[in-house]
Amino acid sequence: MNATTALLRMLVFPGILFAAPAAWFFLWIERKAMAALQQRIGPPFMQPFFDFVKLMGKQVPPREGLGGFLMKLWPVLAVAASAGAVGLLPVIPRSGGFPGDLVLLLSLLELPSMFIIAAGFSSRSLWGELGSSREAILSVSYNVVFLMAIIGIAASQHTFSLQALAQSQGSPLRWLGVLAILICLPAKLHMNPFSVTNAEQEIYAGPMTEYTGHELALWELAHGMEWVAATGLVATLIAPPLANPWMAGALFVVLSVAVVLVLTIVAAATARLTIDDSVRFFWRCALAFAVLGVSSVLLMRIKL
Amino acid sequence: MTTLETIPSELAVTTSWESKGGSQWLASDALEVRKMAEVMMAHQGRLLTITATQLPEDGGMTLDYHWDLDGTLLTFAFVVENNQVASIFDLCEAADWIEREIHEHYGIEVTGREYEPLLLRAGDKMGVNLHEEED
Amino acid sequence: MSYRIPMGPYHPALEEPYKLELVCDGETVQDAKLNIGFNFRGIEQLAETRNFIQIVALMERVCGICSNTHTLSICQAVEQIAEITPPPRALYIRVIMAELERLHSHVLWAGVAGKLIGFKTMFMTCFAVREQIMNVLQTISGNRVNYAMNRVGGVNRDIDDPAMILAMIGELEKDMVKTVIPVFTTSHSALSRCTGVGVLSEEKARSLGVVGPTARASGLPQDLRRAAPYAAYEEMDFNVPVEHSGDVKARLVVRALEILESCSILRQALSKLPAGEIFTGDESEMEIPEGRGFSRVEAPRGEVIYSVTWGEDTDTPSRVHVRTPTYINMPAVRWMVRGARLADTPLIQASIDPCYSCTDR
Amino acid sequence: MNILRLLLNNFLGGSITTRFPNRPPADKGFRGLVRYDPQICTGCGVCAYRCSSRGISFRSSRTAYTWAYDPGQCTYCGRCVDGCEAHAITQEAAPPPLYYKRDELNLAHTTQRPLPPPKKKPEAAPATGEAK
Repeated sequence: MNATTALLRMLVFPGILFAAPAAWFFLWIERKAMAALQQRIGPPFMQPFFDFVKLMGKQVPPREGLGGFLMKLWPVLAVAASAGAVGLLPVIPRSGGFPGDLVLLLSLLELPSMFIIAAGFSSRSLWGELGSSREAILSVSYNVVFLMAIIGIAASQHTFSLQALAQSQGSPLRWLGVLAILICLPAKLHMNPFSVTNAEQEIYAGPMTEYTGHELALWELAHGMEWVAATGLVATLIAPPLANPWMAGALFVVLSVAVVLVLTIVAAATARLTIDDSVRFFWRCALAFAVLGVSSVLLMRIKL
Repeated sequence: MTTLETIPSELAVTTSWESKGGSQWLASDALEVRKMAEVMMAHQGRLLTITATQLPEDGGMTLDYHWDLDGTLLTFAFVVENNQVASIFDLCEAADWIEREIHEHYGIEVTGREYEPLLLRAGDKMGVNLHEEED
Repeated sequence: MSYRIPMGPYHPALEEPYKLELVCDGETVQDAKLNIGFNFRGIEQLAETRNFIQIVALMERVCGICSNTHTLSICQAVEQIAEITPPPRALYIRVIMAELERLHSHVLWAGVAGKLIGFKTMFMTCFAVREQIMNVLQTISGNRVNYAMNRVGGVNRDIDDPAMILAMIGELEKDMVKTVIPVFTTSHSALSRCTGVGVLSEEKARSLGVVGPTARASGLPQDLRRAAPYAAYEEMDFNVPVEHSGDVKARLVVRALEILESCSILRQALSKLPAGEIFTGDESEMEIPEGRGFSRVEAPRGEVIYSVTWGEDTDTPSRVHVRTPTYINMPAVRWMVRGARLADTPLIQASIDPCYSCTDR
Repeated sequence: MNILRLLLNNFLGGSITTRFPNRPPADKGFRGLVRYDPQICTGCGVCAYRCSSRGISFRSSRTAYTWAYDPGQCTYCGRCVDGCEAHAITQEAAPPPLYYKRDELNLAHTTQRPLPPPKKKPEAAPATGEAK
């Protein structure tokens, strides 16, 4: 992958130019599916885009000093990080990539939640602080499971390259890893039952409480791109390798949407857990997957 | 004798219950607020509310304590003297908000308890609901 | 870390303005302080300027959810003073309206509880179920919220079509038994938010004098419909559900069982509905004598008491005192939230089904 | 698994909400805007006496009376309709329309009192005549 193709991937496809509409599309799918499960009409197709435009046009109160600067900075960084994560996805086979891009994808996926924590604390709002501390506790817990799953998958295929992972065949350990990732995704995307960070009935919007206008619009966009990147990662891992690039691209989209629907059904079917129940759940999960993962790795070693 | 019939004698009152307007009434000069609360709490009565009424033509205030005893509505009628009345909050927790409201709406001093900062409204004007004297 | 967290007067979890000041240690609540009065409208004072026809419409505005309770209470209190007995059909219609109101209030509460634990699907389901009841109420009375059914001496409108209500009850019971109750009681995430949360012991409940479902969930079997029957409740056969654990789940269970009991009361009332007049007396010639009247009604949230004094030779009352259930239940929240998690406080304060427009009057 | 069945039923059942301008039809007994028929009105003023929210005002003199209605104050309780013995007041069976200007829907109607027929109240007739 040379500099030109890398730049094209970052900026055009599947980078920002593709990622922003995709983010809105995924947000719409989530909202519409949620509405369908609750006997509602749901928002029109363009609604997430309209929301974005409307927020962009709103006035932002002047914020002075370093705190104000940081509050402006975090959403921009969050958009950049999640757009980069989308750009790394191997949507079309043999489109490039480099060894170890899985590790970069993981860190880029992790960054938005770091920025959210930072944003909550720099907003100096009580609700922001509470939300940020919740997000911090939660991300520590689910990331154990998340990283264990990714490392397990990568170790089972002996590669840290997304391209290679997309091309290789599935294995039991890989399916186990995908399951673990799916369990972590609601927490990563602030969905029920782990929507403790932005639990509006308890702490308003949590870290986002003080945000408005274009800054909030950027947060929304970053959130949508996180959707694209996270579901895209799952789609990459479960998609069977296909030679035809069009077929592969279509399959990628279909699988991503399917993941969104699964997450929406889970969110519609559950109430919000409290933060301590969520943490307890993830540590139990971590234990279970650790036992399963280690034993299956051992089994494979014995077989080999 | 039922509990209802023994209550007047326990309160050392010679008058007996009078049935009026859907309630049993007990009014006597010998009635004491705190004694009433003790007896009613001992019989597992439930304090419903206290009705403060401002009598016309500067006739002062009356306080009616309404209790529930197994579905019977009991009313003890008092005339407020010196604009103050003894608190029953320490005997009956249910009186907390009711006494505070009466203090704030009608300016009656409820003695023997501490007030938390105003329950119902900001400002320090007491007796906001008293009728203004018309000239 | 010790926080002082203001919850309200504007907060997404509270439908009405009031302020709960929480002293928190991390995510654990140490103590709470309550401030009310943001909604004060001076209805008790305003009532002193209204005649016996107008006061019914005024008192209806004390509360949006249990508006029928307040008109029923004021009418009963005035009937006490004027010594009027409404005809039997009117008493039955009052029971039917009161129970329909209890149904819609309890279903609404279940929806709000669902929303507060982040269970939006439950919220939507409950409100969809409630819509059936609202439609029936609208068909009977001409309005969804303020029914204007009661008048001194009877009711304003007749029930022409009991079959429609019976059909709705059947649907509602099916929805409750097959959908709402099983989902609430089998959903692991919902149960984990309700069980053992916001406990109010029987002893504390007795000393605080709490009323309604809050008291019944703490093991106090008090229900005015049973203890001091009004309207036609004496002729109804029903159970008073009582739970003993005193937590949010108990309050949920009590309300769920009450919904089913209300359905049964409605069936009885509709099948026994006597024929005849729906009101007595001609309002244009009615005069209210001097006197004092009380009325107690078991509202969906608990006991409402009205104390009405009518002056001599006047067409307006000289004093109307209203004590609403939330007024006596709300101080209990302070004891419920102590030691609870911050995330549970919205649910705990909602578990008594608070109504601040009633409380502030 | 009850919840999944509920979700499936919801999904298959379709939506029960409607988009904004659509409204569910009102029942025929719905209590909407108050309508007034001056032809039937006898000018007794009971409606104003019964109105709790002071939405109806009634001013009367010897020669004319004015009935005025302010929907902004009306609570649609229907007490005026119940009390009108001549049935001059009715209620529309539809929710009130949206309006954007204050007092846009206000109504006021002044009726000249008819000269009383001389045979019924002979002593009142000269009085009215003098006023004119």
